[in-house]
Amino acid sequence: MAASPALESSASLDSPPSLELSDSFEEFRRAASIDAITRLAREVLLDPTYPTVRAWTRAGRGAVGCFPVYTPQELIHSMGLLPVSLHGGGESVEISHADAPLGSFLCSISKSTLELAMTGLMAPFRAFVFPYICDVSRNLEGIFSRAVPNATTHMLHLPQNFQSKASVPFLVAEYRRLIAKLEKAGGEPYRPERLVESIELFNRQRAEIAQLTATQRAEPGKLTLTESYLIRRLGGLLPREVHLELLGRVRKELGARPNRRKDAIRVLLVGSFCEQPTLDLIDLIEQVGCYVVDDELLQLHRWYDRVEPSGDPLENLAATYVRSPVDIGVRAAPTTKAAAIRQRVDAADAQGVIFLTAKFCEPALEDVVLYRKALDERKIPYLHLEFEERSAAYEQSRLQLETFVESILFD
Amino acid sequence: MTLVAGVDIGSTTAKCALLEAGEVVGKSLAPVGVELVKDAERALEQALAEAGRERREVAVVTGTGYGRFKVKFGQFAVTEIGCHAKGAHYLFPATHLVLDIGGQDTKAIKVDAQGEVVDFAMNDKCAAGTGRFLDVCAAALGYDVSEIGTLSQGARRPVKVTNTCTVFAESEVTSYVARGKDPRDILAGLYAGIVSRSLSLMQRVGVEPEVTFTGGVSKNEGMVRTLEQRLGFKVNVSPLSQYVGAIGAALYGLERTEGTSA
Amino acid sequence: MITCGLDLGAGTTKGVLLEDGRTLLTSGLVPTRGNPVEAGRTVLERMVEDINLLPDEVDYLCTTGGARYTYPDRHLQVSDITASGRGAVFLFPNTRHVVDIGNQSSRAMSVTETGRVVRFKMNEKCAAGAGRFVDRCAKYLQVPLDEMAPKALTAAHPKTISSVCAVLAETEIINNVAEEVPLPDILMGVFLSLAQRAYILMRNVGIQPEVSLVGGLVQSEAMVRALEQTAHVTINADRRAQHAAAIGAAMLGYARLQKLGTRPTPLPAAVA
Amino acid sequence: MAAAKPEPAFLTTARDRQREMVEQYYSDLASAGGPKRPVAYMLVGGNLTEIVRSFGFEVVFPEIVALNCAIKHVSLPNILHAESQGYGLDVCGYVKNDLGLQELGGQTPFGRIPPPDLLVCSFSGCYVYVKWWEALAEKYGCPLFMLDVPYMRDAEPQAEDIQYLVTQLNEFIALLEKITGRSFDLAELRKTLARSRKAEQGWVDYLASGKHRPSPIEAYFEAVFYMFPINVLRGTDVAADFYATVNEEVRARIAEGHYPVPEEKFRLVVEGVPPYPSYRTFWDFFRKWGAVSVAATYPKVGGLFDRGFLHDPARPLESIAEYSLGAYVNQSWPLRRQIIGEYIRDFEADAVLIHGIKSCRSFTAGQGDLRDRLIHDHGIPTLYIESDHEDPRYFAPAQIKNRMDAFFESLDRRRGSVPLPVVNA
Ligand SMILES: Nc1ncnc2c1ncn2[C@@H]1O[C@H](COP(=O)(O)OP(=O)(O)O)[C@@H](O)[C@H]1O
Ligand SMILES: Nc1ncnc2c1ncn2[C@@H]1O[C@H](COP(=O)(O)OP(=O)(O)O)[C@@H](O)[C@H]1O
Ligand code: SF4
Ligand code: SF4
Ligand code: SF4
Repeated sequence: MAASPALESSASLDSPPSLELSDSFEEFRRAASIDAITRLAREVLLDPTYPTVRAWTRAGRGAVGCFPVYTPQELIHSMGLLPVSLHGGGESVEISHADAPLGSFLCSISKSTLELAMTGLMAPFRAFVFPYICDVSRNLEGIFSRAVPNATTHMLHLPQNFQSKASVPFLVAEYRRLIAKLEKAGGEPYRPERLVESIELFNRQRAEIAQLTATQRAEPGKLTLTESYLIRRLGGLLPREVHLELLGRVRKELGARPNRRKDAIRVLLVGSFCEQPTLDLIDLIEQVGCYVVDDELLQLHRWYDRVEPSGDPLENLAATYVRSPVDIGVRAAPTTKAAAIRQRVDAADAQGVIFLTAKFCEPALEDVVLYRKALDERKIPYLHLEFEERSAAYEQSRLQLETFVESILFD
Repeated sequence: MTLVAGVDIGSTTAKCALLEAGEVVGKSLAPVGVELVKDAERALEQALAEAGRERREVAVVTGTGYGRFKVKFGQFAVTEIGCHAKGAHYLFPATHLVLDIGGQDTKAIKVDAQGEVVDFAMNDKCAAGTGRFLDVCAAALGYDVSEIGTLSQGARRPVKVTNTCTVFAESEVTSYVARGKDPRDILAGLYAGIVSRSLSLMQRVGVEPEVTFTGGVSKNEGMVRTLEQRLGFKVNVSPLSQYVGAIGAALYGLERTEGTSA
Repeated sequence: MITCGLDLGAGTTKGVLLEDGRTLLTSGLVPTRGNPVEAGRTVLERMVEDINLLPDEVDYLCTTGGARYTYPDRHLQVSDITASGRGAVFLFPNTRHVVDIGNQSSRAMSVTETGRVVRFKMNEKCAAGAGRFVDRCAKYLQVPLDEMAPKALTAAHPKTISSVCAVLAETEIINNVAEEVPLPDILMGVFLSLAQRAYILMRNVGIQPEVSLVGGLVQSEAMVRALEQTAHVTINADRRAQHAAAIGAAMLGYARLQKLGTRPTPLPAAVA
Repeated sequence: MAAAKPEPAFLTTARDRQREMVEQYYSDLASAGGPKRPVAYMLVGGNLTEIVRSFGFEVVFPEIVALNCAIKHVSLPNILHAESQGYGLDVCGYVKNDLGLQELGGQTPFGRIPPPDLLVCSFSGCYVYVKWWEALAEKYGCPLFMLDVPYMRDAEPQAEDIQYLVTQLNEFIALLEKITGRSFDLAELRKTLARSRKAEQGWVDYLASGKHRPSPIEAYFEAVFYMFPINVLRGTDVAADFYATVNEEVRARIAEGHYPVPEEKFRLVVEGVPPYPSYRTFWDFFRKWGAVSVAATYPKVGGLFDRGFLHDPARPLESIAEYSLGAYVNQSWPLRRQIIGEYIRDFEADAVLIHGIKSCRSFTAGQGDLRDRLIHDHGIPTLYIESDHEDPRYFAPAQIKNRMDAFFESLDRRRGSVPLPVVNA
């Protein structure tokens, strides 16, 4: 359903004027403090017109939208393209086009991503990759191709059989299909040595982020979840080189920050691996008295610690994915669910678990039941909340979060 | 001259239109109660009284609306989707799209040059975004729904009504009132929400002028203006907009007696 | 020590005064009508008058309910789920499971012997499972709220309502009326529908005896019967249980006061 | 239309035979389980019935159990039980029916469903499969084999897809040998496949007869019943013989002019999973308008046999690999659109009806786009209706009827027929 020209895009109606960034991302290079970085990040997130992508493509460079949860962004990067993590439209986008082709009983990220495409806000992208993480993401690819007729769309089948000896070769073949499409879509020809360089760059980015989350766990009074989230979120929107520099500055500042402890409970945040909760909701969790000591937000940085750079890089990339230890709703893990959640609670020394799942996100919903059982057996308290992008009705969530905190703190 | 009647038993109101020689010569409107069969009869009688005509003069009665099968004395029953198309075409022959917002549902109907239904879409399951939604919210603001139409004029900062649920929206409105928000801003927020949901339905059949807005909610000027703003063009609204279904039904009956299909 | 609990709900505002966290001195209730602050103040005034106190003889005030943050003159606020749990155990000490059905929401929770909430589940998106639905039906069927239960209890073949929507359920009721379903059957159907929804929440939390019903619907004997029938358990019900959250808030206020050791300044003007 | 509701027409002998087969199947199952007659749970899409049967397993298809429960109006208690365990409102009804049923002990009106000894997850076209089997594995702790079936983006499978699948199939066979202590018998598998092929051919002939005018078959409501052998009993003689009976009866129908809809007025292509809990009511809404489904996508969830694929005993594992790719929901949207487009053309359809399932995203997400494209690209009237395949709470008869009446009314009008189809009832 092509956007009807007569209809104004709703995004342009109730969002602030779009943010203009310089081609070289000076703003981010100059942002010296965590405060300055997160302020900028907020502006970027509130702007549904992809300011970082517009800045990048203005100079004739290509960008590729990557739907969560996992895509081989190293590979895209190595072809001279900017891999951009798609995370829906956020609070400012009202759905008035995407409901019709897609349907009503679906997660917000799928709808608002399509809405952005149908209202022309995805024009700066040259290609889109949708991994088969769930039926929605998979189906979205077939619908998207019509909303962005000039862009290339690709559905990436990520293996779910991690035991077979054929999984890695299959994934390599999948990557080759992607390469062929990206080459046609204006990417530079695939060169293994370029991929090695990209792998090394991404390894460094992941190491920095691992440090950031380690701080969150060890010294939760140092860094708020919102700060950590915003810094990480930029990692999927900026050129990785720029983000890496920025992470270095964050690390230095954190070293000097005091660890201000408050009367809060340590919780594990589980379930928002694909669609991300709104900033307000993330804020709220801390406001009511939780330290989030481990979370599933922004999976792109945490599928593995590092990819081995030597040897055939494409095969290494595939093998690392197949052997990833990540245990989330969109990666088949029969019979290890219960053990996994308990182990994570222990590792993070958490007092409770908050399941924060996107409304209509079936992979997350189904896991919650298995996790709950495992937690019940160990009498670990938990809370399950569902969220949607546009719902700003936080009163219900606040009530439940407060009750949860009170039930652990009182007595 | 054939006198024909259309009786539209909706979820909220019962309407009747009497047509003769292409003119609406009588009409009636009353809330539906529990006995739909009686409501239907009453609707016809009141319209006849208004027109000063007799029951026996009526050649054909056609029922429509959710209660179309309750128009027991009628000869035919047609869905309100067909009737709104026909009625809108009769009032505005260049209509391509009908948006009907009644008490409990919203429909977008695409019509061809003859007033025949080409395609349609309806809201699913939820009462959100319908006339009932407005009734409830108006009451929460301390108004009757017929008074709120002009009230949103001059809204400056429309509030964001986030609840799509009628029942929860009501309490959201109440809490805005308690917080001292300007009723104009609250209404503007409500209209924006309903229009947005309606547009989503209209998208399903394709938006193409002319658009005719029918059903009880089209009597609300604020809604009309909000819709026009979002569409970027004017929409047709007739003073008879709430009777469009009944008029369409009457026209169907007329066709039948004349034995032709337009 | 006198502590006040104020439950600023969506439908009604309830208050209680407790002495030493143990003795219920008085209670009050007014409709909220969208203005919780005023409703809260009215309830407080009435209660103070009722037992001839001076306003500053109230040592501590704890709010709860949806508008707990909007009431300025408070020392503390707690969530109404936390509060209802405590209040239920106050009324029925052996309570392990609480069902709370108020004006706009229904919840089920499991509690410890002190009333601490262990697990809970609430209806989120739909208003169909709460008191507002009953109010609408009462209005539509023109039966005063208080007369609903006695009539409903005479039902021979209750007709439950299947629509998940409070608004669309009305249409279903219209149809039932049109089909001449006897009024008691329709009325009992309303309560049974509510009970079925509550039962899903209850099962989700896990039902353990004793079960207590709190919140406004406790006023209706038909609701209690419907719930017992649906959940196959005996249900503690006490008309005072509409005040459970207020009682719980006053208890938690008292606990806090004990912890502080001293009485804080008299009711502050604003503790926003 | 005041007359008593006529019974929907079935092929009577075939229908009786089908009933017997179903009864036999469930009564056999009731005593199955354990090392002698181990039970494997399998999914319809891309299932590996032939291989599993060749190792002596009895096969349970929880999807089919679920739909049987829904038709018999016993799905709701299972669903409610699953919800009380924490499964959300938006989780697929099949999953909730099954997991609720498992927790409640597996009792159904058609027999007890034994617990699994082996879980075979053919991940073909629905991610929920993966989640569902994870839950079963967690509950029963029995071995689970994951057959990862690549999603079909091109009309023809790629060589590496087949290779990936064949390797996995060999690994599966090795696992089965280990579990059962039996060795794999290729000759036996070839024989089984030959029987499958025969059944498949019969099924294809049945489906093709929808091309006749008027159609001697009801390709949605009726075909759903005749799907059972092609999915559950494939590889047995019973299945192969069954379709012979069916087709004989179809020929008799044509000869006698006895059609499922006495006066065929509208030929429909139907897309989507049926609303099983209200199956009869829904069917009545069609019949009353003289509408008959001549082709439907749903009966192809177990495989697109009608589009040229048949198991091939000469290429056993390769053809099983190809088969597993061919579940209808494993086809990308462009392919699904193409299939429907061809049905519209080949079966001379007047309209398309899409039935969306609230809790099934695999089938449903994107059906709105499909509807729009069918209207624009094929110029064919298309109606979209939504309810659920398992949960009776989501079937709103008045609303659905209203939409269907409006739709058929407008079709009727477009034919220029004299107005007023719905005479006062
Ligand atoms: N004067 C008015 N001004 C604004 N809205 C009105 C007015 N009269 C009726 N309405 C709205 O119209 C709705 C009823 O619309 P109608 O088309 O008659 O419904 P139905 O056909 O479903 O019974 C009411 O719920 C109300 O919101
Ligand atoms: N006698 C009664 N019969 C039935 N329902 C009643 C009766 N009295 C009160 N209620 C119900 O109780 C609800 C108010 O419950 P309450 O717990 O005070 O609400 P909240 O705290 O959410 O404001 C009313 O909406 C009404 O439906
Ligand atoms: S939020 Fe869940 S359902 Fe939606 S696309 Fe992501 S994984 Fe799929
Ligand atoms: S959300 Fe509200 S309006 Fe919608 S179905 Fe539920 S009660 Fe009705
Ligand atoms: S295809 Fe749909 S109905 Fe079937 S298991 Fe998957 S989600 Fe459920």
